[in-house]
Amino acid sequence: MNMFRLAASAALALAATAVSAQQTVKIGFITSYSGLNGNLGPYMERAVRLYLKQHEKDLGGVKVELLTRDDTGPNPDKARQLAQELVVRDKVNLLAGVIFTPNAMAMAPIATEAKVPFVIMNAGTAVITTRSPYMVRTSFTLWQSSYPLGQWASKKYKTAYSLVSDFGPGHDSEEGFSKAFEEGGGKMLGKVRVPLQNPDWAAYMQRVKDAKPDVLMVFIPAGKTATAVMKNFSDLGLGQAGIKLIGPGDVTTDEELPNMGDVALGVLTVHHYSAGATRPQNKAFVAAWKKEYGQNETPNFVAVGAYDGAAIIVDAIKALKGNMDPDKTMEFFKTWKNPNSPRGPISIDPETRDIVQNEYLREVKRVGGQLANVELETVATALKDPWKEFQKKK
Amino acid sequence: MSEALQRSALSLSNVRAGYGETTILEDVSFSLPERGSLAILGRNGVGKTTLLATIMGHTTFQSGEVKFLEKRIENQAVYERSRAGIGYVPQDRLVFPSLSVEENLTVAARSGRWNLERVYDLFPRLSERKHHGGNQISGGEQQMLAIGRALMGNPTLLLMDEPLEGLAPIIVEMLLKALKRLISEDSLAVVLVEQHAKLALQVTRTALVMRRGKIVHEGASDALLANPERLADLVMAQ
Amino acid sequence: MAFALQTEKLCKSFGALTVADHIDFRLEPGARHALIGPNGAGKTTFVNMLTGVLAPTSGSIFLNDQEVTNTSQAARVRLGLGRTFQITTLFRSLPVLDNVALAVAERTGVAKRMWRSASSCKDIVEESQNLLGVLGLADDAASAAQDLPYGKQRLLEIAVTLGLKPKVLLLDEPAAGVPSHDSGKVLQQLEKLSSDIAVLIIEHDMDLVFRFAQRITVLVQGQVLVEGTPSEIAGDKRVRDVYLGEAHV
Amino acid sequence: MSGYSADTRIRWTEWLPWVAAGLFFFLMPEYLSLGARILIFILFALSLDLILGYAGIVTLGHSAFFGLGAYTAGILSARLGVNDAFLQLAAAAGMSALLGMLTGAVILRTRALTLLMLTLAITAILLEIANKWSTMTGGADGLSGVQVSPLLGLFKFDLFGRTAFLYCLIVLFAAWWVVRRIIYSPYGAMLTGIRDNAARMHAIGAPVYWRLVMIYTVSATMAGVAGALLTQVNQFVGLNVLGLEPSGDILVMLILGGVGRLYGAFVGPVVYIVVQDTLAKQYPEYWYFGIGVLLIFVVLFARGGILGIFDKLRDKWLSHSRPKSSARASAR
Amino acid sequence: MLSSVVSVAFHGVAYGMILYVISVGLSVTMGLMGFINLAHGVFAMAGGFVLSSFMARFGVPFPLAVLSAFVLVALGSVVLERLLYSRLYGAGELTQVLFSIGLILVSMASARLIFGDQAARVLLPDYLRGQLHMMGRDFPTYRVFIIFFSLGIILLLWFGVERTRWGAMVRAAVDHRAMAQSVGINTRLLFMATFALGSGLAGLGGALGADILPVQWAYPFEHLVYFLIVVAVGGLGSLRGPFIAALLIGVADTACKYWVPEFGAFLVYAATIGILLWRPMGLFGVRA
Repeated sequence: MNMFRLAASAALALAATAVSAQQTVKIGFITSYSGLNGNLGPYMERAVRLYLKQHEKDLGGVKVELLTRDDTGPNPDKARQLAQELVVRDKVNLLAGVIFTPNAMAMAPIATEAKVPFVIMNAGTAVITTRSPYMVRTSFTLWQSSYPLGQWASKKYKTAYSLVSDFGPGHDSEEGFSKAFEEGGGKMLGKVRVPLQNPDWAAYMQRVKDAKPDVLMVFIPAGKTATAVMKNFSDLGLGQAGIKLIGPGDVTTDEELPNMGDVALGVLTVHHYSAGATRPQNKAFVAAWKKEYGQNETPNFVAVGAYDGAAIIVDAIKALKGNMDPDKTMEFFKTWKNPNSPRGPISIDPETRDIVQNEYLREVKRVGGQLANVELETVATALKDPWKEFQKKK
Repeated sequence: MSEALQRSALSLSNVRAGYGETTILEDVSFSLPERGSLAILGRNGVGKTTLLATIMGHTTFQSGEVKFLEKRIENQAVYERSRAGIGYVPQDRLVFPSLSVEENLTVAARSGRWNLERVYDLFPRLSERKHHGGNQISGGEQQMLAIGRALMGNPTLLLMDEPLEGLAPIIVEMLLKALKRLISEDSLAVVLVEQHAKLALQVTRTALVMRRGKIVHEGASDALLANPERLADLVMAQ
Repeated sequence: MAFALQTEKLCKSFGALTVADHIDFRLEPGARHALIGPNGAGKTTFVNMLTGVLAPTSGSIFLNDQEVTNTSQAARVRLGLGRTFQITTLFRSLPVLDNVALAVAERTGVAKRMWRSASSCKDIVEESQNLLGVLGLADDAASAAQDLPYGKQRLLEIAVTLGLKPKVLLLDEPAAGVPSHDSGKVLQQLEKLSSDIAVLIIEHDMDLVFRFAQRITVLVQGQVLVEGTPSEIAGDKRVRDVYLGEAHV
Repeated sequence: MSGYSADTRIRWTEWLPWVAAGLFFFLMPEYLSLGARILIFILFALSLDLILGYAGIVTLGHSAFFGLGAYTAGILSARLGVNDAFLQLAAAAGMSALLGMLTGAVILRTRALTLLMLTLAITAILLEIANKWSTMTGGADGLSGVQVSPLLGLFKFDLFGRTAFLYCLIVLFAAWWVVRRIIYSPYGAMLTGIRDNAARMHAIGAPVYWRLVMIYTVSATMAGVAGALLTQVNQFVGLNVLGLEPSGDILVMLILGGVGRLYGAFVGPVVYIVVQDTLAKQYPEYWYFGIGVLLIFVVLFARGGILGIFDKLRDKWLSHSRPKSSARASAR
Repeated sequence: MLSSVVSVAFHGVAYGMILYVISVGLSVTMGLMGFINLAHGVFAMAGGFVLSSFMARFGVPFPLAVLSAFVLVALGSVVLERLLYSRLYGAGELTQVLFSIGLILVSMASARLIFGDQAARVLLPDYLRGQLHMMGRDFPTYRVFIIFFSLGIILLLWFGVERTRWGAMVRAAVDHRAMAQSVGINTRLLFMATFALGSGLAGLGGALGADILPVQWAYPFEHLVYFLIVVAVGGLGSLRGPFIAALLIGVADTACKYWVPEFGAFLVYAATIGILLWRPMGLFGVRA
């Protein structure tokens, strides 16, 4: 084995000197490993590494170097400084990553000024991609999931209440949902915005319960808060009171489901990705993930955003043969399509550089003894970010 | 005489002590036999309180030797000295205000001849006040409580720092009687620091006079009591 | 009849406990006056009322004929009342010179200046050095106060207060805790104090009191027992009794 | 050492930070944005040292002023279109000074835990306001769209951070000069007096409380300027400039360097940020473990911080080379 | 309206109880030992993790797991007290603040390394789930349990402190430490035991409250401000003060969220400032 490796690398080295100087594409990868939701960073990095490992051989000898940096949570000035360093000092060809909206916003001017293409792999506030022509997003927008959610809900329910975290994505979700819900003839009984760091949910849940809506739409950033919300929803007996819990997929993220226990059963969400989806591309993705990181590990929507982010980058490298001229790269990005993403067919909207994807209605069910988001129907196909569409009309 | 053959309850030799780097006691040596009683006299600020605090372990010990029942104790913790049998009645009484009178007594209790009943017998006033808070009683009662508290630990040596200070004459009379009873009836060694020299000399067997951290006189109490001029010279000034 | 310091019927009680009971006290300009009394006589309370740390229950205090009963501590200092502390209260980590200079600067109003360097305030530094010289501390100017031997710390305590150029100086046990061989030095320095200053000394060391004071007031249980010259006091039987513990007034 | 005994001439060692900054500018041009960040935190730490190190006020809420300065500059540009760097700085300084004076006047009458909690609650309230008043502040998404016109109409804030670095360096130098003057002034000496023994300060007639309010205001002003610099350099303000975390961070930085010694505020942020930067690259999920250990180590074994360690080493070396003086010291 | 008042009061009290059980130890640490221990939340976090890992990995039943949280955290705290805290008794507040921040950082990183990123998973036994119906309203069973159980613990604690000799010793040591030693109390040992008890209670509170305040590695920092408010507003060295303060905060926080959610935590902080300016030593404080 060792002998083989040695021989292989020697051959590679020979080949490199023989053909031309081996090319390296450097990616400045900024995500959150510490601080609030520091658990999401590792999902992002693992997904990118997994994709790169799977497609190393397709790169035609171009090396990809991932320079990982921790922005320590919603910490925009830190993110900006890291981006600047990556661009100036490490001379990266691309920037990528970013969990949090403010961090992405703070990095936008750097991407513009330095002309470095910037692949956003998570941050989901609609407005982000308008901040720099060098941004492309492979994740989602909250409007994409919340708007169809509202449309769907307005057909089944009459009254609704919304409960969202008080920051950009939360506001997007609230607006997207209520716009669609009201357009469809439903009535919003109330909207409440909750601080990001919030200890006890009981008061809000009680408030909702006393308002007696048909349905409660919840958006909170993925993670432990989602679990707390579920628990309180159940503890206060909102379900028994006839209130249905729905939301964009962040309420029932795949990695938190085991923590939630049975309270999550029956929760309906609209999202672009479920680890439990049965499409073959997804099964292969989940299997590869488990093989790489352990049987108890499950990818989530952050992982798939990053996985497709890695895909767009690898495809660009292949297309440009490692010669990453920023404008050419962006041109390539704008027309990129992938019919075989784990989440189904996706593409980039050339006008907005934002992701175009399907949205699925899912329900939490027990599958093989474990809770999973089971896709029920496709509520929107090849959906562009609705917010940007509405902005255009204005 | 026979006292010389007796075991000493307390003996200090060449003790230097103070607070931090400040030295207050310089070269203090004396010895007190078991069941003896000693008055320490001197004006304010000569180191009497520091001397008691040093025996109890509250000061910075700099050099010398402190023996209690022939065992060296200068390196022992305060609570160990207390448990070994030294009782302490501090100058400002330091009754525990958030404890009731009875709790003040029981918190310090160790088994022996002294118990609640005997302390209440010695100070009936405390028995009447047993459910009062430590800060809800008069100065005289606090003093009784401080003494009672020390007795509850069943000490072999009792250190008392100005127990008669600032009390009404009638209380002083009462306490003096109690002190006499303690010294004569019980097999207890007592060190009494007192500004009221004559009162102190009346109840003790031997006396020390201190000045500026040093012992300037050591002798029998009654001799000093009988010679007021000498006493005045020693205690006041010259 | 301007008295440097005067109290009229000064009373202080804590609840039922009276610690100052109609004290009438007068300090002549330039006087060398001592206040003595057994522990618990109320000396500290009296001093605290004079300096403004405690408010009296009733009665009044005058400083150079000006009523100061309700003026703040700082204002009394500006009116010329300086005090030293029984327990050494120095700026322990600062140089000896600075201990004095802080007081001098405060008196002259320099202390609130932010924009010039302290060590270039020649007048402040010089005055401070002179004061240190007067008290025999000139050689120690650069040491930290906490590194001085205790006797010298007591002198520094006085020097700091002298930096305020007080007209009335309250010395609260200036020799407390000073080893015996050093207490003479403290007295020597006290004797050199300018005669413009009225000095009230609260002291237990009778050596010191009798050698220094021209008048002595004896305080017992919050009341003035007797006032007189040292020889009068030394011969007074009541004083003797108080100190030896027979009399309970 | 400050005060009347001090030699106030600038020693050659005091030029070292500036020489180092100059060398840094020319030798490590790719690190300038990190450099600017460090300079800003040095300024912030310096402002904290003024009240913590020189006046002895322990606070968990110094970020209130830093954050207010940052938001003032940001709002001025992004909402009101005022893009002049110096106007932004001046406005930030003014707002922070005002807040410093008002809150100082209220809280400086208290001590210990109460003071600690009041400072903490004040910055928490500002954080709530910044979070909720999103039309002005951008809320949790942060305030983007901040612009700074080229300095003096000539120097644009460039991608490499050259202008930013030099600009921060000049502001820091000015602040250093001001702080240095203050601590060597009678006022500074008076502050060390308060820290050392407030009771005695009262007894020599100093209006201690007002003096503290005054220095608290000065310190708040400087912290506000530091916050404004951060906004200008980043062209962005986020909620992370307010609350307990930045207050704790700056406290930790200052302590690492050494409190009450002026240059501790220079050493601490450099070490903290470099350690954080390095550890975070190696162990992005666990870097604060290292910071925590460092902190505990400093608290247990090196109370004077890093500069304190240097002092001790120097003293040791001096006492070895001059055995006589140490003999005299121990004889006393 | 009336019924919503009942609900708000109920949830507020449940939240307040958890806050109190966690914070009372901090009040004791600061009041008795004069140690400003910002790292107190570490013990609560540890309690939550003990509960969840004992239940999830070893199948320990809920009551036993809660007990283990108390015992293990108490024992663990003794080690910390001996190794680290005891070296800093009597050090300045700044030193203690920094030390405890350091401890928070170290324990957060360690917790993350050991337990990962997810919140501690607590699966309540069936008998504690569901609703109780009273007075025409629903009350979550678990919160009812929390209120009564905490109340039991609190009464036990108060009884211990007010009525036992151990309690008298603790109060004596708080009043006059040196004098307490002079009557033979080994204050060092007493402090250690009391510290362990306080930490154990925090562990217990963290475990019980894990369902309400999710326990995750960032826990000690996230909730620190609330613990501190409880203690500062309640007053150091008092048992009742923090109890009142915790209930006040619990109810006020819940009421604000219910009626004026747009204010967020603003009112709680403003009230804290108001109370501390009105009574700098806290509502029932015996020392500043």
